[in-house]
Amino acid sequence: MGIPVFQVDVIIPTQTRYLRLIGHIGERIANELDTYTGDKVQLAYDLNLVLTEATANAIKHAKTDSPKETVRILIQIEENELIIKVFDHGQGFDLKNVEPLDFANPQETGMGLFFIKTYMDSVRYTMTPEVNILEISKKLQ
Amino acid sequence: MGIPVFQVDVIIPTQTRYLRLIGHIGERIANELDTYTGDKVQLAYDLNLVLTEATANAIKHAKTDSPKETVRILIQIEENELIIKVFDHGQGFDLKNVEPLDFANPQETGMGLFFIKTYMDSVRYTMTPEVNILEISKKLQ
Amino acid sequence: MKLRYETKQEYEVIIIDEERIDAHNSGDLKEALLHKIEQGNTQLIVHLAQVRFIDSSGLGALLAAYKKINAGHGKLILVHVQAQVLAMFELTRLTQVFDIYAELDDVLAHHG
Amino acid sequence: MKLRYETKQEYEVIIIDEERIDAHNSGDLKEALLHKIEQGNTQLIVHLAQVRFIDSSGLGALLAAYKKINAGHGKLILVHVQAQVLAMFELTRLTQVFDIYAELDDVLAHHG
Ligand SMILES: Nc1ncnc2c1ncn2[C@@H]1O[C@H](COP(=O)(O)OP(=O)(O)O)[C@@H](O)[C@H]1O
Ligand SMILES: Nc1ncnc2c1ncn2[C@@H]1O[C@H](COP(=O)(O)OP(=O)(O)O)[C@@H](O)[C@H]1O
Repeated sequence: MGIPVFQVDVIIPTQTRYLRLIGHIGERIANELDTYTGDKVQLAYDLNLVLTEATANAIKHAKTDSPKETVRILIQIEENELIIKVFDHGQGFDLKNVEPLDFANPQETGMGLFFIKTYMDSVRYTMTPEVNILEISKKLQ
Repeated sequence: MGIPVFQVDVIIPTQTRYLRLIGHIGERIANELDTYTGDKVQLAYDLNLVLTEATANAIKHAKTDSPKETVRILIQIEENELIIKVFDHGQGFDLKNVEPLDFANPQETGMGLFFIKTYMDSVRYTMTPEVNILEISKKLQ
Repeated sequence: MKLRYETKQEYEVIIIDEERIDAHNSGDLKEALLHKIEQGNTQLIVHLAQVRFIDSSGLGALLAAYKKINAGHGKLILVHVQAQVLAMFELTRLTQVFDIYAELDDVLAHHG
Repeated sequence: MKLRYETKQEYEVIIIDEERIDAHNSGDLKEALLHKIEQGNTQLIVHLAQVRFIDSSGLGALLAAYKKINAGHGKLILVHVQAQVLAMFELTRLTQVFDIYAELDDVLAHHG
């Protein structure tokens, strides 16, 4: 665990209309990552995308569509690492069972986790009786 | 207490460079407030300003300038109300003792709380041994 | 989803008037494109100049339309794809699926 | 804080090349304006076309410069103030303190 610098913790209803808020927050956070030596405009796009994909999945697989059902998105920035945790209350899944993209035979679905894995450095999904957590991280140097 | 719709909870170091992140989050939140019947472009500006002023005060009056010292900004959106809570660890102050603006004799300081009071519906400051809370709210209809 | 339609030569042009395509509006996009195909249009151009951001569901919507129109030997062409959006087509190798042109005029000159 | 300087007739024009003035950069702005006054400039124009947002510390920085230049019988003029920024000058009645013009040319025509 590194030194925490700042964090943004968002709770939204399980409604896709909030995806753009989450994505925009990701873009804005990228602007503040002064230790990142790569292309910050690209990082802003990537964080927008990764947060959008991860949150969309949590919304899609939420247990109920009750207006009280929520998704929590926690973005933690440490000195050398950015960590995103998305908490869902759905049936969960096993990351190992997710099929890789079949480039020769493109499908309309299954690209979300591919983008997350491509743009970030590590992805982990943990299931507990109370909540499932998708944890994504990216080194910031 | 109304029905919570969504919330954004941010923790930043006591550094003014994070003010624009906080302000931008406020602008973005305004875009999602569909129950608000007023001018949303203006609301975006006002939330940007109010969050910037409240956070700047919490940073300015923080107890230490240790890099570990933080300010927490909690933005809660309920069906009919927006509530901002800014937590500081400074010496605190009494809202009643803050002088109103002297329009005839303008001063370089003291405009922050004036803007907060003008753009929002209620302002309260609570001191406890652990933390002080500036709580600001605005009706959303 | 804000869409505008124009007819140019044999092409039906669908102009996407949104900065962002994500799971909130990609369903609308897919429906609108499939509807155009069901109406008998076989030469569609999707104009993406406004689109700064697209997610996987947006790519999926375009792909669904491509598959349907391709099955009927029609064409789905993309124009004015912004750099960061194009990078996502490249990453998923959807650049090999779609005909992508810089400008509407390039399509009209080429196919016209 | 990104600032640019131009000389126009008897005026020293300070162009603020930032979208946002807040407590993070208002100290720099104040220092730069006071420095110009200390250098002997008595006719300052602050050009705010880029500024979409200003907070109380930004207003304070401009007011500090105004007070200093006014004490020496100089002038501080604001041009190209965006609507939402102008609303803050109005609310604090700082519109009664500053000379505010729409365009640089209006100042030059008026005072020139
Ligand atoms: N939060 C989640 N809860 C349950 N299943 C999930 C979740 N996220 C992803 N999955 C599973 O992983 C698969 C691949 O996800 P993804 O790559 O995002 O593509 P898509 O959502 O388009 O199918 C999904 O089809 C689903 O089975
Ligand atoms: N978080 C805070 N902690 C301690 N004092 C505060 C805080 N916020 C405001 N104040 C007090 O209220 C006064 C007025 O604040 P404000 O209107 O924001 O203007 P300014 O910060 O420019 O003085 C400050 O000068 C300060 O004494």
